[in-house]
Amino acid sequence: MPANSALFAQTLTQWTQGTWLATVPLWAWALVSALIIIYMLALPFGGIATYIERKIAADMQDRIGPNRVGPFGIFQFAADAIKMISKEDYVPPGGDRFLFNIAPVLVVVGSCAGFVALPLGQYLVAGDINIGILYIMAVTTLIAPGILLGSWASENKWSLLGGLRSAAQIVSYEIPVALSMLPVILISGSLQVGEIVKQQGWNPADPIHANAHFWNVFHNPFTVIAFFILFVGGLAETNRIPFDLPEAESELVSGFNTEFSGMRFGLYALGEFVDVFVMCALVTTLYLGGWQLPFLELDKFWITLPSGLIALIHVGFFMGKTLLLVFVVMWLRWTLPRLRVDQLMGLCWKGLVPISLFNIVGTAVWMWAFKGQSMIQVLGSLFSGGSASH
Amino acid sequence: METGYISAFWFVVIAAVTVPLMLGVGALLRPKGITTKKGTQAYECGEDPVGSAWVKFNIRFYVVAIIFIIFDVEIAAVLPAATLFREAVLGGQGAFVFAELFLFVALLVLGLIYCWVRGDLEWVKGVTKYAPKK
Amino acid sequence: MSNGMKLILLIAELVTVGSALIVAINPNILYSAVFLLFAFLGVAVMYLFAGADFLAGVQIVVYVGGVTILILFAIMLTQWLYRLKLKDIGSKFVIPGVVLALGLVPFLHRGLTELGKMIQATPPEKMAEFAASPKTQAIGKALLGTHVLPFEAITILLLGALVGAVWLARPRT
Amino acid sequence: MNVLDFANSIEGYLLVSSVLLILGIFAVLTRKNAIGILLGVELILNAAGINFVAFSKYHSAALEGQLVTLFLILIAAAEAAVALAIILRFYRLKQTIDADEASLLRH
Repeated sequence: MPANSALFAQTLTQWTQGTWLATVPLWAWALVSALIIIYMLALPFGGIATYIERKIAADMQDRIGPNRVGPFGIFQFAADAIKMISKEDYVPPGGDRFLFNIAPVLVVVGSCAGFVALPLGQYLVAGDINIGILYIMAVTTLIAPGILLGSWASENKWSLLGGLRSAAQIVSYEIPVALSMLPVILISGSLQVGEIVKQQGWNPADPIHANAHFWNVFHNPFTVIAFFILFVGGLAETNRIPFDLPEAESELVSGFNTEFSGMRFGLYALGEFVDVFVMCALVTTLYLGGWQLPFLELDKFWITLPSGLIALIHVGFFMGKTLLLVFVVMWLRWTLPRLRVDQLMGLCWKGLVPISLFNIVGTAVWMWAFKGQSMIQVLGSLFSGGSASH
Repeated sequence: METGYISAFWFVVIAAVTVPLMLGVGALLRPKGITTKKGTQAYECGEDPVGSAWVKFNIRFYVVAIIFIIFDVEIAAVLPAATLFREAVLGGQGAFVFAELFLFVALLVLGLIYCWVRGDLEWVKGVTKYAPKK
Repeated sequence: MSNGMKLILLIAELVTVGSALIVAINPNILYSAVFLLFAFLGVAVMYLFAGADFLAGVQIVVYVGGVTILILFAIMLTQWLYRLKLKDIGSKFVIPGVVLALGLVPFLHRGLTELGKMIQATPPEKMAEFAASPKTQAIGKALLGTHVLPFEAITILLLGALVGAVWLARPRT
Repeated sequence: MNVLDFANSIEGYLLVSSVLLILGIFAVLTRKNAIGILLGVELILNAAGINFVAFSKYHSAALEGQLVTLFLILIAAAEAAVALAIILRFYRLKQTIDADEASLLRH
C-alpha cells in the first residue's frame, strides 16, 4: 500500500469535497500545491525580501531607504522586477552560451525544490516523504554546480574566482550542516520531516514520554550548540554575510554573477533569497519545532477550533519563526565584517566540524543515559520524584 | 512509491520552467532594437581584459573538495544506522548502535586529525612557501 | 502504477541514455561532465522508481554534490592544456574501442532476450509491496546486522582513501 | 509490449544499464583525457548500480541488491577522489593529462 505523503494535495482534496472540484485527481492537486508554494510563497518572498533587506539596512544606518514607490516604498520590488525584466538579455560574447543558460536553471531548481519537504503546517506539506532531510540535502546540492558552471560560462576572471570560492565554500560548509542534522535524526529516529516536527510538541500525558519532548533545540545541551552550527553553516551555504566571499564586491566586483544582468541576475538573486528562506525554514523545522506552538496542542484544546483556523495558526507560527531567523540573517549583514578565505576554511574545518562531531557523541550519550528524554522532561521527573518517567 | 514524489516532480518542473518563462516574458516586454554593440568585453572594472579569463587557480580548492567528498560519503553511510538509534535506546539495547556511531565519529576524527596535522587545512600554506625569500 | 508515472520513468530513462551518449561522444570534456550530472539525476529517478528511495537520495548527494564538483574542479584546473585542441576523442584505442563497444551489443541483446526465461517470476503484488516500503531503517538494520562486516570495511577504506588522496594531491616543494 | 510497460520492466532497466555500460567502455577506450576516462568509469559504475537495483526489485524483491549498490556508491566516491588525486599528481609531474602519455611505471 503506497503511503500518501502528498499532504498538501490531500488537504486540498478534502477541502473541496462536495463541490464540483471533487473529481480532480491527486496529481492535479499536487500541481496546484506546487504552483501555490512556488508562485505565491517562494518567488514573492524572494522579491519582497529585497525590499525588506533594504529597509532594514536603512533603519540600521539611520537612513530612510526606498520610499518612492507606493506607501513606504513597498512596491519597490515590483518596480525592480519590471526594470530587470525589461533590460537587455546579455550573454557575454566570449562565454559559453549553453552553460550560461543552464546555470540559473540549476540554481532556481535547487532552491525551489527544497520547499517540497518543508512543513508549513501540520497538513500543509507538499510532500512529507520519508527521506525528507536527505531529500533537502540532495536538491540543495544542485546549487553549487549551477554557480560553478555559470561563473565558468561568463568568461570573466572575477566570475570564475567567485564561482570557485562559492563552490568550495558550499561544499565545505555542507559537512558541518549535515553533521548538525545528525543529532536531530538520533533524537527523532526518522528522516521524515513531519515526524520530526510532531515529536517536538509538548505532551506530558503521552504514554511514551520521549515521544513528545518539546523543541529539539532544548533537548539537551549539545543540541543548543548544534542549532547554532546549523544556522552558521546555513549562512555560509547561502553565501550571506559574513560569508559572502563569492560576491565580495570590494575584491571581485560582483563575484560569480558579474556577467549576469537583467532578469538573469534577478533569477540568481531570487534563488539566493529563496535559498535563505529554505535554510531558515529548515532550522525552524529541525530545531525550533516547526509549526508547533509552545506548550499548546490546538487539537486537544478545550474548545474545538475549526480545522482551517488551526491550519492558519500553524502556518502563522511557522512563518513567524522562519521570518525571525531571516531577520537575524539580514541583521548580521550590517553587523559583522567579511571573513578572509583562510579564516572561512579554518572556521569550517577546525571549528565547526570538530564541534559538531562532539555534538553527535554528546547527544548519543544523553539519549542513552536518559532514555531519550529531553532536558525539560528530566528536570520535570526530578521535581515530581521520578514518577513521570516510565 | 509515495505520492509525495509527485509533488516533488511538479516542483522541479515548475521551477525549471520558471527560468525560460521569465526570460521569455522579458523578451516580449523589453524595447526592441536597442542592443549592446558587438565586440563588448568581459566587465573587469573598465580595463581591457588581459589574457584568458579561464585562469589557473589555487589547488587548495581541489584538496578541500577531496576532503569534503569523503566526509559526505561517510555521513550518507551512517544515516540509516542513525535512524535506528532512538528505537534501540528506548528498547534498552543502544550499545551496539552507539558503538557503530562512535566508530563513525572516531574515523572522521582520525581523518580530520591527519589532514589538520599535515597542514591540508591551512589555506595559505602553499602561498607562503612559494613566496620569494627576502 | 499509473501511465503518467510510467511516462516519467520513461523520460528519466531517455534522459539517462541521451546524457550518457553525450558524455561518451562529445569532444568538449566540460559538456561531458555537465551531461554526466544529468545522467546521475536520471539514474537517481530510476532508483526511486525501483523502490530505492534512500539510494536515490545518496546517489544525488554523493554523485551530483560530490563527484561532479570534484570533476568540474579537475577540469577547470587542467583545462588550459586542451582548450586549444578541443578534439579530445582520439586515443590510440579508438578502433578497439568502437569494435569492443559494438561487439558487446549482440551479447547484451541475447542476454536481454533470454532474461525472461532465466529469472524466477516474482509475484507483482510482492514486487509492489517491496517497492512501496520505506528503506532507510531496513538498510540500517541490514548494515548493523547481516552486512556489518562489509560496512565497517568500507568505512575504513574511506579513511584510507582520504589519507591517500590528500597525500597525492598535496602540493610539494 | 507497450513502450511504457517496457520502461517499467526489468528489461527496460537492463537495456538502459547495458547502453550505459557500452558507452562507458567506449568513453574509457577512446578518450585521450584522463578525466574523460574517469567519466566513462563513472558511467560503468552507474550501469552496475542500475543492474543491482533492478534485480533487487524485479527478481528477488529483497534488499540485498540495494545494499550492494549502496556499497558501490560509497566505493565509487572514494575511487573518484583517489583517481582525480592521481590525475592531479600526473598533471603536476608531466604538465599534461593525456592518458596515452602515462606509459612509465615510475616518475
